[in-house]
Amino acid sequence: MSFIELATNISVITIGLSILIIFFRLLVGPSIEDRIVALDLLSANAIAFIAVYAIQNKTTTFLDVGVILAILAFLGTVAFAFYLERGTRR
Amino acid sequence: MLNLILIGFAASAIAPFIYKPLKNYFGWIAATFPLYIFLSFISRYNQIAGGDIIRETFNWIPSLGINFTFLLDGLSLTFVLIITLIGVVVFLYAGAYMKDYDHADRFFVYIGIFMTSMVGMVISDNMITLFVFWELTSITSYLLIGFNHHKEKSRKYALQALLVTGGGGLALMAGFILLSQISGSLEISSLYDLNETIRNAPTYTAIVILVLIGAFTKSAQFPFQFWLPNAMEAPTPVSAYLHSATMVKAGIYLIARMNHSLGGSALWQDTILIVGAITMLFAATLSFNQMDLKKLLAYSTLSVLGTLTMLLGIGSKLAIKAFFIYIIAHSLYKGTLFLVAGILDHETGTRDVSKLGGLRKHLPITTVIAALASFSMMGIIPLVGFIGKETVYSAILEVDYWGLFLLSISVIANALIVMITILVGFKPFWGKLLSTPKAPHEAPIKMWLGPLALAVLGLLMGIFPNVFIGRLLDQSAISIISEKLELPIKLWHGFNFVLLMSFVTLLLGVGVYYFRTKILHIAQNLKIKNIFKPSEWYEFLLNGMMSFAKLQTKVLQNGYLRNYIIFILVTAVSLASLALFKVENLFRITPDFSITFYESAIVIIIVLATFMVIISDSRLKSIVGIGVVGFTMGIIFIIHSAPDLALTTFAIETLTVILFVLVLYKLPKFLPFSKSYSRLRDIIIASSVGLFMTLVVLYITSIELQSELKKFYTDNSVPGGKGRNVVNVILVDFRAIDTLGEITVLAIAAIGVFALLKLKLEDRNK
Amino acid sequence: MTNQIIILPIILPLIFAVTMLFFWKSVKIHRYVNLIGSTISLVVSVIIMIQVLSDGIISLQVGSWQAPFGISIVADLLSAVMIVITAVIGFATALYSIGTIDPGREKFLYYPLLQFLLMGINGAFLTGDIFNLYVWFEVMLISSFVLLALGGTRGQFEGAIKYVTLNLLSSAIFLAAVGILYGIAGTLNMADLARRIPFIEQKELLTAVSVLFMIAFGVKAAIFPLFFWLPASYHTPPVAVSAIFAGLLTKVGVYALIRFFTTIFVHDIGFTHNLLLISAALTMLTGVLGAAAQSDFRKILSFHIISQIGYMILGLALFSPLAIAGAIFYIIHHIIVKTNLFFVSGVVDKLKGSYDLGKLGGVYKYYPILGLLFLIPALSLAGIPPLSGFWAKFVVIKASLEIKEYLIVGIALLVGLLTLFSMTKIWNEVFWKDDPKGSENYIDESYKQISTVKKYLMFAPIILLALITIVIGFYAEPFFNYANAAAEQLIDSSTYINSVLGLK
Amino acid sequence: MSFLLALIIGILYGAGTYMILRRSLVKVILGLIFLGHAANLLIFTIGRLTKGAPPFIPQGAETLAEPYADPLPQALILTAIVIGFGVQAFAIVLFKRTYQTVGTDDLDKMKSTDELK
Amino acid sequence: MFSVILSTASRYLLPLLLIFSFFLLLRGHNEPGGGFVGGLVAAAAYALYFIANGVDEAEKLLKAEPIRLISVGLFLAVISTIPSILIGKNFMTGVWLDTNFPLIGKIGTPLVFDVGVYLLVLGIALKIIFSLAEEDR
Amino acid sequence: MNQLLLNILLAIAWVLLVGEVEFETFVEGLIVGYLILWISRSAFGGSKYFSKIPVTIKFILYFIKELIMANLKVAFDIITPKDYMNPGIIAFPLDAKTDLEITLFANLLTLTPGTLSLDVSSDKKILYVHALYVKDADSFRSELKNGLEKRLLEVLR
Amino acid sequence: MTEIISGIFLLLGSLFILLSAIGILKMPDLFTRMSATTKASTLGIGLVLIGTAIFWGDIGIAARALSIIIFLFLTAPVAAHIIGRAAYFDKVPLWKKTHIDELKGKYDEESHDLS
Ligand code: NA
Ligand code: NA
Repeated sequence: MSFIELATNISVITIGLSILIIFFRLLVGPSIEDRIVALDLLSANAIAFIAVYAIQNKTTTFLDVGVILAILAFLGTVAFAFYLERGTRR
Repeated sequence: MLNLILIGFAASAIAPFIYKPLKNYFGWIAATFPLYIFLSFISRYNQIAGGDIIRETFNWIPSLGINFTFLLDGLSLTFVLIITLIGVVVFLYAGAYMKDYDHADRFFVYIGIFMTSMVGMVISDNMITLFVFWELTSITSYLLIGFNHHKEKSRKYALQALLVTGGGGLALMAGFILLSQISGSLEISSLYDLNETIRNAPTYTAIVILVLIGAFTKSAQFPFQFWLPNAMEAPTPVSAYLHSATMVKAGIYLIARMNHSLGGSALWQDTILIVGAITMLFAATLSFNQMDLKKLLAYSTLSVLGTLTMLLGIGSKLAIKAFFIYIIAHSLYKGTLFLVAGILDHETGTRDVSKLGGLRKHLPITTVIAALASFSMMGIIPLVGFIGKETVYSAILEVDYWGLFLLSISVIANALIVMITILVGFKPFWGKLLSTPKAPHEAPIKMWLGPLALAVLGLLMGIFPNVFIGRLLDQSAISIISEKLELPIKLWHGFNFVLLMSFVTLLLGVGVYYFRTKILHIAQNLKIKNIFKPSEWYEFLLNGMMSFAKLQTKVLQNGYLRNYIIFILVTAVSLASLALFKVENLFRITPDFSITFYESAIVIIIVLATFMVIISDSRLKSIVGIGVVGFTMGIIFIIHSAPDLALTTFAIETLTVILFVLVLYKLPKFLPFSKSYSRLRDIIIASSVGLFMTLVVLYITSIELQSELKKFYTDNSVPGGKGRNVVNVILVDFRAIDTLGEITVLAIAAIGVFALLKLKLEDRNK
Repeated sequence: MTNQIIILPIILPLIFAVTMLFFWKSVKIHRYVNLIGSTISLVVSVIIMIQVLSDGIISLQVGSWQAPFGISIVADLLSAVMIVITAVIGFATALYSIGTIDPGREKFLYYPLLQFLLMGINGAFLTGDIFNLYVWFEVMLISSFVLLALGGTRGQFEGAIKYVTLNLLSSAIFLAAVGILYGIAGTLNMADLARRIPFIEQKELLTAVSVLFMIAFGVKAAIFPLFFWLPASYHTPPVAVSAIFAGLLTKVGVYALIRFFTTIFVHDIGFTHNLLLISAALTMLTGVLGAAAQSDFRKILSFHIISQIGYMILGLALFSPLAIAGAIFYIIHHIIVKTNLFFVSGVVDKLKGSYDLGKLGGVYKYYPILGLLFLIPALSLAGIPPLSGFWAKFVVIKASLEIKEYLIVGIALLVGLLTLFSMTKIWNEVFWKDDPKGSENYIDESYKQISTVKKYLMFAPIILLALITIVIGFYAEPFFNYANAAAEQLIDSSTYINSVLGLK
Repeated sequence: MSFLLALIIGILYGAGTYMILRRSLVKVILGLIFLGHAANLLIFTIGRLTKGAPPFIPQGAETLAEPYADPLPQALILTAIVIGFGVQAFAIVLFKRTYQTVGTDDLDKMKSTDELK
Repeated sequence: MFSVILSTASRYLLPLLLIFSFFLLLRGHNEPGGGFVGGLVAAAAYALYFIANGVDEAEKLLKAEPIRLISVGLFLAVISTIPSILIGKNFMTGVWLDTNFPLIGKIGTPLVFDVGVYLLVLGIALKIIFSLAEEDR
Repeated sequence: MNQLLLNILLAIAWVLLVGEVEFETFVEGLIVGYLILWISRSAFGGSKYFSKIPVTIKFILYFIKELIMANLKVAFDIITPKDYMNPGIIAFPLDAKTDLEITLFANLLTLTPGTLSLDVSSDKKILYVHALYVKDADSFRSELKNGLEKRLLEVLR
Repeated sequence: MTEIISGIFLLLGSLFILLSAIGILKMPDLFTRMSATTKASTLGIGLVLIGTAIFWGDIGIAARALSIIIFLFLTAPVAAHIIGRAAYFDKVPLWKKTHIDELKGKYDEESHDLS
């Protein structure tokens, strides 16, 4: 196993672990904002996962998905915030 | 003959256009139409009486063996002549009678179509064509019974008649189809030599029952007789024409017509005989406490129809002879008396016998007509009714074993008919003058001319029976029992037992008339209740059907969406499992259990997120959860080499979130709606759905996929599709039309959202 | 290149719809485009039918990708007649809509939606690819969703909720079934499937997936016990919409059932077609009893759709050439008649302001022509000869008797009688009974406001469809021959397979 | 991973089924979304899985060598996803308008069109 | 919801996202992307702008009525099918120009079709979002 | 001027995205960029745009340094069990005037670990900042004023 | 050589990612979580992407990686800002040790105007 293989394997596990931890935060909240932040972070981490996975599988086509994911995660978060603010306005 | 039928329908259709301007002469004009048909047919009288059979065929639906095959033999000619002759009288009469009715033009349309259909039916040789006309008579009868449709009773009884005869019609159709399967043809004439084969066919019993149900319902035989008295809601010309002279005889005609091919078995003969006899007696007794002119006549008609059926059941030569004479005689006098009842109703404003009396001075012609017809009906020499009754008695006497018994009930029934005759034909005219709602006045000529002609004809036929009936009799009999009668008709048979019986009948009838209130009283004291009330069975069936229908609909169509869903899912899963679990090695599939760390992470996330959505008490939490599920799906797609799918999934998920966000804050909080029982039920259903799908996936993925498509797409993507993204080439080239449909869906959805949000109409049905 | 024409019934409605969208603010243009478009579609469909009659099955490989790799569009006799009938109904509805649809709905793209609906329906009838069929089903469904909810009254919404949810459920089942079938057979082309299935070993799996298709199409066709969405919703939208739904939508489900269970899934008739038979019986019964229990004009008609579907399924289930011919004949007849009955109900509603039998009455007295126009389709539906419905029923019953399914004959006959009962119930209450409002000739305000031209447009399609009913009834031979030929094509799928796959 | 995916498919179908059987409209929508996911994943899995070899032909090449993922299920799912989205979007708005009109999202209070009079 | 920060960010993100959406559209035939995703990203750009600046601003920015985009999109999709018929090929057969273009590769009717998809998707996403947003105004 | 610059930038972005450094690609990018600018022209007021490139680069370097330092600081706090945090929400009076200035400042502030720009007052004069390590509000304010804000405004003005 | 540099970046990046994940688990309230961890994550992802770009050594890939990084750096703070602001409106509780709150009472409940 070359260094890069080792590095990617470790990275995948580390990122996977992080994702699980963040997901735990998403599950427990407590506030809805916590969950949204967690969701945002999840998608950001997914980008990292995709990048490493692309190296592991020697294909580059996945990276574009990362760009989109970044854009959309942001939009999603904004939308949630938009919702939350409207909900609090009287 | 097809021309005549077509002319008949066409003539009926123009009635509304010419009725108004010609209202005052309409009876005369209308009468020319049956007269024309009558003349057309009577011109063939000699030919038919000479033994010819006229056959005409016009293709209709040859591939189904359905054609307009018309066959004119003695039997059908007899019926055609009765139908059209009485038609002339009734049409003329109706011209005057219906004058004060609204929309009398519609009346003539119906009755015109009716008459044409009736003619068509009796001359049809093709069973389906016959059935077509048969049903047309039912429908026109419905429209005519309900002619006074502002009255609830009219509507109700019209429907009753239609349902009973229509239901019988359906049975008849099934019988016909079964019958045609034996001969391979729908032509009745093709069955003539097959009597033996038919009787030995396994479907014979079914055919007999089905055909007889058709006949019995139409001819109001027990236990279907109840619709006929109720049909008296119709205007009187209808009662006279349809419900005494013609339509109700269609069933009798059918039995006679099919006797040739279906008859000869005990099943056929006995059924007809017994049902006929029961109807004869039962109907007559039902007349006992009636005071309505038309009801009285209706019961007597029923009794006669029973007698006619019984005669066919006896099936001897003499019986057939009696059948013919009686059917003609009855058509003449009963038609007449109905029309007389109509005159009384029309001129005095009541049909209640107890309110009528002493009208002879005011209605002298009617009195004469009534007397003539009544004598015939009572069987008094020298009217045709006398010959009829004599022959009937003689035919009954011939029956083995229980001839005497049949004769005695026949005498009782006829005595009751005598009583009815006195009530209808004499009581209103003789004795003390009773006051009536309208000042009595003789009817106009259009109303009495026809009845008078019929009454006189009854007299002439009695005196010269052979001139009018005799010649056709033999030919008609051939059609029924395939042999000639060779029995001459005579008015006078000498003093014999039968004459004695006629006399007894008359005496008994008069006696019953005088003591009828007392008899009724005794009967009531004895608590003799009529236990046979088929009309109640009808009500029971109808109400039962309605209650069941309501119950069923309330249970099934109960308004709960989830119940509908459960129906669908449970059906799907149970039936599909039924098929799937036949697989022997289904549970021996060994899936690939190798799992990497991130794969297990994915499973954990997607499963927990799913449960988060399910158990969540807040909408937003659910949305977050479903977002996680969606994003995880995207990751699964990436891992398994589907970047385009992942892109799309992410995009769609985000858009869905935006949508929810825009929509949701107006929606209420989740409420804990469901009970734990229903939750348990839903969990069971949900688990079975999930389990089924899992099994299917496991099973299929354990099989190798044989597909040529995968290779074709990658091979042709660059040279043919000019693209390296095979998925995209599939979308915009190989399967571009899918995408065209897909974007159409999107466009429609957008229009829908737009319209839903912007268009807010007032709710009219609030 | 003449086979290119068979794409037109799909593309033309799209072109018309797009044209209307370009002028999306002008209702007038919509009306004209819709009317002219429907006429063109009608002509094109008839040409296609004539061509199919003379040349046999026509197939078109879209994008020149040979089958089974691309998508095949196929017109056999069954498809051809279905698109012709669709065009007829489209044309009739075009006229009727101008007469009856309120300006609010017209403004919100009612006519483009109508064309989209027709596009989806024609696509479903013409495609030779199961996934493409899914796509057309969805086009049809979403158009129907919008048309159903367009206007936004409470009843519409409540109906639409059920309609939408249950139809989406069935779509999900359909989609899963398509996926599973691809996973087993490795192809999506119907002809290719028909060719491959006999050689597939996993017969049980095929049967299971065929059941899923049966359920998915069964929901669309509204058979027992999957029909609940129909009575919950069909009486809620404007009547022109009800009418086109009633005529066409369920028939797409029936069409799909016929297509799949004659061409593709005939490997286990003992199981699949018996299921269909049981369902047919229960569909007929529950439908007709449902109708008997109702007292709303359109609800009665809605339930009768179900019971009549039972007859069509019966024809399919019996799986003899005559029975399938009967089913096809039944479809043709029923589409015309049921659409027309809804049209009539709409006129009555405009006239008297209600669909409630209790509130209606007195129509026949003053509008005998309307009465006649009701009676023709109503009696036809009830199977009164010699109207079209009689032959339909006759053939199906004849087929059942030939196969000795006596119980089902009994049920079919009983249902026929109860249908007659329902139709006369409407007749009694709406036409014969006096108007309970008491006034001699009560006419709803809204009717008085309708211009004469619109009234003509309202009646024209009713008369047209009534005439067709009569023609089919009195001149049944060519229709029946056609149905027979179509049934033969279905039973012997080899011509279909060869034509689509370009085999010898 | 097809075993795990089979499991996930089952769970998604189960969840979807359970949710569409709820009384609240919003939950029904969520159920429909689940069913959509489930169906897509089903087609995906049944079309057989391939890791790390997307169906993209390298620049300059004419075709691909095995193993690579079957592009057809992907294309089908793409179409299905998009269609599903269109329909869902409409359904969501429909449900919202229904809530506004009827005044509740309790399905048990939406039975009027089925009621027998 | 007004926030200077979001509003300013959205102004600068808009062109970035739009260019990315074009990129996805044109390149989709060879790499991940395509009309559908491209259209959605474009819609995302406008959606972001709408959330940050309100629906009126967003509609002003778009200039075209979304329904117009939908009809043009559908129109392009339909138009792309015509050349095949004109040159006597089967319906929807791809017709290509011979020259190669950077990024896009060959230009042909499938590309026109994809552009139609792009516009349509953009149109429908915006129609839905704007309709909902206007509802609440 | 700004428009042209932006257009060129977009063209460069295009070339980068395409990954083919060729003249045609650049021209393509210019056309696409022009289209986009035209489409989104009303999004821009009259603000200046990237004029001081060297200062900018210097600033970027400074910021990356800050970013890494702050990250390490927070990371340390996370992995050690003891909390050193002293959080508070501070009102920070802005010198930044234009929307762009305010936005950039607020965002860069957020990017530096330990601080989070919560909101800008409606009159755009005060930025409210949540910070992890605030001993006292005034020293926090002046540190920020002389650090990030000053350097940023140097770049922007 | 590039593989080793790339590997180091990957490991470093994933380490930051893990740290931020632990942070989000450990931090006491929403604001501290956001303030501390979002950027750690951003930095970590940035490092991973740089590693990726180095690994492929392709300008197209590098451009893509760079665009993700730029985009993340542009959007992450904006996202944090609007979530933080929404959370404040939503009365998400501050950690008990938060000793200064100069925002308190500055919002208009009706219009969300901030003075
Ligand atoms: Na077959
Ligand atoms: Na694509």
